[in-house]
Amino acid sequence: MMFYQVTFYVLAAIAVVSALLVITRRNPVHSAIFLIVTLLSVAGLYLQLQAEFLAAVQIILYIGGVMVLFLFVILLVNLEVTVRQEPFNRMWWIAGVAALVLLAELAITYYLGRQAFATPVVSAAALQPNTELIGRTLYQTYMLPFEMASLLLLVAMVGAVIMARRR
Amino acid sequence: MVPTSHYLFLSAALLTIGVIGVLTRRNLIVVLMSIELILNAVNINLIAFARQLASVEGHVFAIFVITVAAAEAAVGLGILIAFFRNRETVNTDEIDLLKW
Amino acid sequence: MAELIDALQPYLIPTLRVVIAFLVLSLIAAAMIWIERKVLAHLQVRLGPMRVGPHGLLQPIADTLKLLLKEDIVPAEADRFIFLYAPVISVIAALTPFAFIPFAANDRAPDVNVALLFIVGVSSLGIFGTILGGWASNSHYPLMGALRSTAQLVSYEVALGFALVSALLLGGTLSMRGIVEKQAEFGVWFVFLQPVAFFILFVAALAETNRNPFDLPEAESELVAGFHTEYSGFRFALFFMAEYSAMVLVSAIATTLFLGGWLRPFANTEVVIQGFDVLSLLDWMPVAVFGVITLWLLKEIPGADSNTHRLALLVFAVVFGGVTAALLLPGVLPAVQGVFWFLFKVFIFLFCFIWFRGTFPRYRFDQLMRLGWHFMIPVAIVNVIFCGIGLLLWQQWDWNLAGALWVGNLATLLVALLLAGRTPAGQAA
Amino acid sequence: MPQNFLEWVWLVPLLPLLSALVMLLVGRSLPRAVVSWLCCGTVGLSFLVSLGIFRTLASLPAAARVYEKVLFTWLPAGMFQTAAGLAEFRIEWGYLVDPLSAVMILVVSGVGFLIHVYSVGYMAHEGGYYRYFGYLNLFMFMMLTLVLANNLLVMFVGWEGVGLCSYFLIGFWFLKKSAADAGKKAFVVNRVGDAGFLLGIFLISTTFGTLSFTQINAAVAAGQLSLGSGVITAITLLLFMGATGKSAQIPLYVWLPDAMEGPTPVSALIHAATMVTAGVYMVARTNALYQLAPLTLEIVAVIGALTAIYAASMGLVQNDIKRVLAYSTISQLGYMFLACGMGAFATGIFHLSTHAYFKALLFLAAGSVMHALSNETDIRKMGGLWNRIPLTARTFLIGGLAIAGIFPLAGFFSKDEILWRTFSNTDYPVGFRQVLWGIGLLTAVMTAFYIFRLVFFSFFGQSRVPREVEHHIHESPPVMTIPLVILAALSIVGGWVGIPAALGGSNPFEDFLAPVFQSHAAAASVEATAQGHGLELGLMGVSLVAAAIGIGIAYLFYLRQPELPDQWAFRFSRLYKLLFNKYYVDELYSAVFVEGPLLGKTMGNSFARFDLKVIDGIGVDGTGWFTRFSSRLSIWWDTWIIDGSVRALGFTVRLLSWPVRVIQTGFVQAYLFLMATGVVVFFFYYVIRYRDEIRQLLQLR
Repeated sequence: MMFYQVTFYVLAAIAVVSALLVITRRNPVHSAIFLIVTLLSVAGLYLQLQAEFLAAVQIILYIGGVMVLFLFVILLVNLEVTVRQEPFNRMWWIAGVAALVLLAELAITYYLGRQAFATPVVSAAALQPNTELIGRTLYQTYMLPFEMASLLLLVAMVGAVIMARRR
Repeated sequence: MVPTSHYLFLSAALLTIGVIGVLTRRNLIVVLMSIELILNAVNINLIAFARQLASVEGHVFAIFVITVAAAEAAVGLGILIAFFRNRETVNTDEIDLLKW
Repeated sequence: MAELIDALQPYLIPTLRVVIAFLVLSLIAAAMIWIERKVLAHLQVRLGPMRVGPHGLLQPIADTLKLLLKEDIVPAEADRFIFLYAPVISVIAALTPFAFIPFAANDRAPDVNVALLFIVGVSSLGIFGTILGGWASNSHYPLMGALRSTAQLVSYEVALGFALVSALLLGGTLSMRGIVEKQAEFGVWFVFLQPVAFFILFVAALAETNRNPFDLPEAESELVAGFHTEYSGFRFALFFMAEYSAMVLVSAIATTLFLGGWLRPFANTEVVIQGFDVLSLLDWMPVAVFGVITLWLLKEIPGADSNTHRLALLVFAVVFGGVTAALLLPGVLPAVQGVFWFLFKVFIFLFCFIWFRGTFPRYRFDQLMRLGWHFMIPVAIVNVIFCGIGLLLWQQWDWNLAGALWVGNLATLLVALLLAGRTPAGQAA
Repeated sequence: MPQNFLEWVWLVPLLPLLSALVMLLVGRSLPRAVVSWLCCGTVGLSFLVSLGIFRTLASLPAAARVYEKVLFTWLPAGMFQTAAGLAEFRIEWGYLVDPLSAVMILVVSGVGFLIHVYSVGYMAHEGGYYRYFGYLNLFMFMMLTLVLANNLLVMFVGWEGVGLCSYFLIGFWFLKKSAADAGKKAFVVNRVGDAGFLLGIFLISTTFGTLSFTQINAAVAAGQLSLGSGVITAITLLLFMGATGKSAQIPLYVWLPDAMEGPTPVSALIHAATMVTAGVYMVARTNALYQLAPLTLEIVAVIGALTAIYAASMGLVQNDIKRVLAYSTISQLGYMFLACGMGAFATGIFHLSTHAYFKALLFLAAGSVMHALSNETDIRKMGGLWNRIPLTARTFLIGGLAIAGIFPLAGFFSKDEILWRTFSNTDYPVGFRQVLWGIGLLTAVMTAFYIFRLVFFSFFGQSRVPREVEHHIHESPPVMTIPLVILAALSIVGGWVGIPAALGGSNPFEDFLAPVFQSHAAAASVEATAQGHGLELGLMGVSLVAAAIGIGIAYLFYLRQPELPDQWAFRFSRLYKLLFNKYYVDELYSAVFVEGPLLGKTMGNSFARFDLKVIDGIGVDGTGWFTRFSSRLSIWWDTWIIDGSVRALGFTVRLLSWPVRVIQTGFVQAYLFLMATGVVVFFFYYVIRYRDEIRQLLQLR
């Protein structure tokens, strides 16, 4: 099982590091690439957590869809100036401090509950067959939210089209 | 097996990074990307707990989150393009009309 | 150490397969270049490459050498890192999926239960190679090409996805193996139950692989060579290979989903004449194919131009003859049946790709987009709906499956015709 | 089957909702006749149902007059921390029928129905007919929900809903900029109050662990909170803040006059009869809490009295008929709050209902006048209409008499009840209540004055109608006049349900409401018997005289010697201007809250303008007053007191607007940062404060 942990820590490290790169690169294209790396390693974590379906969705939707959209827009809004400009705004340090405090607080909470969040005793097959289970839950228990989500997507699409349309 | 708490720490880290990005970056596109980071942090939590509780509902909610993320990205980028067309910039600190 | 091996076990096979796929596909790509040029030439009543080797048989080798030996230029203003690694992304995205495609019943491909999703997802990552390569070149034509191909790929991925969905509905699973077995169980390939979906899949595949009539991203007449204008030498070769691997990949997917994967035609029907199943003769198809090729090579030897050509022909003949002989060894034939049929179908697909390229004129970009959004996607959606209805009728009110689905298909066609009548894109289609 | 009607209570709000949905979905394609019949029909039906409910309720014994129907569980949100330990937070969508809500639904649906019918005639020639009726019915639904709600959150839904509908309807002619702006203004100003209301709700839920009225009352009855404790004061003050917003009290009244941009029936229904009274209703509904907070009651009383006289004084000089009515509405609402502040909630509700009748009547009649004069609202362009549009004129006169409080019309009983309660309320020190009573009386004079100013101006004297309008003056169609007549009848007899004991009546109205307002109703009646009827009768006489004086002045000014008003306006031009420009409060607000966030330059300008006007205004008018006695004194007064005070005012305003200005950078990430900081702080607080609970909670897994 040694190997399992190693994979986790490697993936986690990749995720965090490239996330940091996302918010520090000046060039949005580089940020996008590192974001893709993060998303990929997160997808790997999903695989580890027996969520194949989610991993696939992550790859198709997030990376194959959303990120392409991002890159596309970056190319459309091709701004050389941003590369030369100061990437952070005036209040970066205070905001950073606040965020770090938030991190500390989360850490404290998790530390308090570390026994509760210990290794689960669940059998590995509990979430299998993954796709079928998700399908049933989605279409039976969560029918209404599912429909609402589709409606939301529709609205978002129309809205995006309307706003981005050249007038 | 890796204890759930480690996943939680990871997602906390990603969340914080995302928050910092949202709060501090000037480039609107990067801000949107940071939001995606935040949402991913949430998803990691959901999935990790789904494993711990052996319930697939976490996955379902993660799917919803991804849906929302997609919608958010679409609308956000739409606004961004519309804005860029008017102002020739995507810097957050040049977008200050809220003042009125 | 042993446990490390155990842990790595599930990762080893895919990695191995990817490596093999890389080798095989680089061969196929090379061969494809030759075949494409020859076929196109004959479609246009030309001879095509004749100089290098008999009938230009050695052309691929020459091309490959040339590409590998060429200088690998990086434009001065380019974003170096991305420029260098964009082609790699494309290749990886195009090759990885082969790890999950079962080529035969006796092929031990990892049977992931979301295999299809993975294949589609990973192959869709190829876009990044294109778009990043185009952007990193920091030059106008590549940028335009990248934007175009991104738009195109994103648009047609939707139609592709929906076409796949109807096959999934029939197969009732996401595992490639499972889908093929389902077709074996039904005793009919899905192409005969879902012709419309198959058609959509095929067109979308053309668009996904930037082939004619959708090859706008590299439309020579408009933007020099699209996103890989600035590329040369080895990296250009990588892009090239990625493109052909992508073609092979979509062909493989289509074969698996609609043409019954490794199944022999008429796998479970018999035409018995005097106690002998005529159709079982099809099992001898591999021998026939390779034998014919060998004979043709031998026939060419006398009329060859020079001794080197004769030598080359002889070598090829020996190779193919050897293969034929090997097939005749006991036990080999049944073993390779699946792989043979699979590749056979794939090659038919590839031939169709080339054929289209030789036949159709290129779309204008806006026509392309309108076709995608106003025609393909609606039709695909409608088709999925009708397919679902058909399955419902089959399961709930046990209609005849084929009948129900065919009614659905006809309805879809009706919708398609209405759309075609309404939008100019339809006429273009 | 007496219970039956109570079973049907859910129909009351549902019917209008149905027709609203029909209108807003497919209304565009329906013919006008269908629209009118459908919309009026549903409202009429729900009126009938509420009538049945009322009768059923009345037939029950006084103790049993509470019926709560829970339709479904709306928000089952699980456990949460309250002051009383862990409690389960679940909101049920239910309707509570008791005397109070019964009376309210009767008034709302009744007046609403009449106004619907009237609208059929009034809006006949307008575009967006279906839209208008759709909004109107939606409003009815929301209002009835508000009134029938069995807990504060459902009430809040209705509360916001009516606000939304009023926004729609004020801006009904959204192509007219002033209308659209007025709608926005109403919306924004109401947000301020609603924020308070919402905070109050939060505080209640964390204090009592429930939002249901019955449970809250039970908790109060169980003595969970001590009299005048800080929490209860805070809660009631916050709730009252909401009330000031919705019911247009100082300082949040500014939106109501502008709201007159909407169609007149809307002004009648929403901005006179029903919605604006929601605040009063809410205070009455939560009276159990208010009775525990004497401080708040005192504030309510003072605000009410001040609003009453303040708005009335502004009404004195306006020339727009609808605006005058709007200010009069505000001041009447002030009366109601005065009553509530006196703990005489029943009296407040009584005045609410009578006011609903005669103010709706006045508005509709005014609308009819406008209808006759092709939408002329300036009274200076009217006059001599007494015989041209007889029915409208007479009904308007009746309304005027009623609001002026002439015996035996509706207004008389309710208003005098309020004044008497104020005068003789023993909870307050002697000087205080007499002052409030004086203010009320002065207001009564003003009321009589401005309402009859309207009457004389528009119906008597020689006609000042422009030629082109002159020739097609016409009485409105019966579909409009019939509701007028009915409302006129109601404003005559409406008060007779509350004839006080002093006049030999037995005030059945308040007895009916008594169970809702336990303690104070009892106390009040005790007082009544204690002090005997002499005082009450005397007060009645006084206020009758007051009304007569008001009418007399109006008569003198506008019929006998029409030149007088102009002379006075000239002599006290500063005062006149001050009143006419509504004390420049709009300018002040815009200076502080709208332009305040801008940079110092505009600040400086706005304050310069403000100072200039008001210093001159009050200052010079001060001189005007004091030259009577001594110019030197007046100079001293002017320079030191007036200017000083105004400068102080301006300074404080600038001071107050400073934090607003600093925070409003308009820079998105700054706002986000504030949000994040909030999260951090609260999270920190909870992690520290509840670490043990968290531990336990997490161990449960």
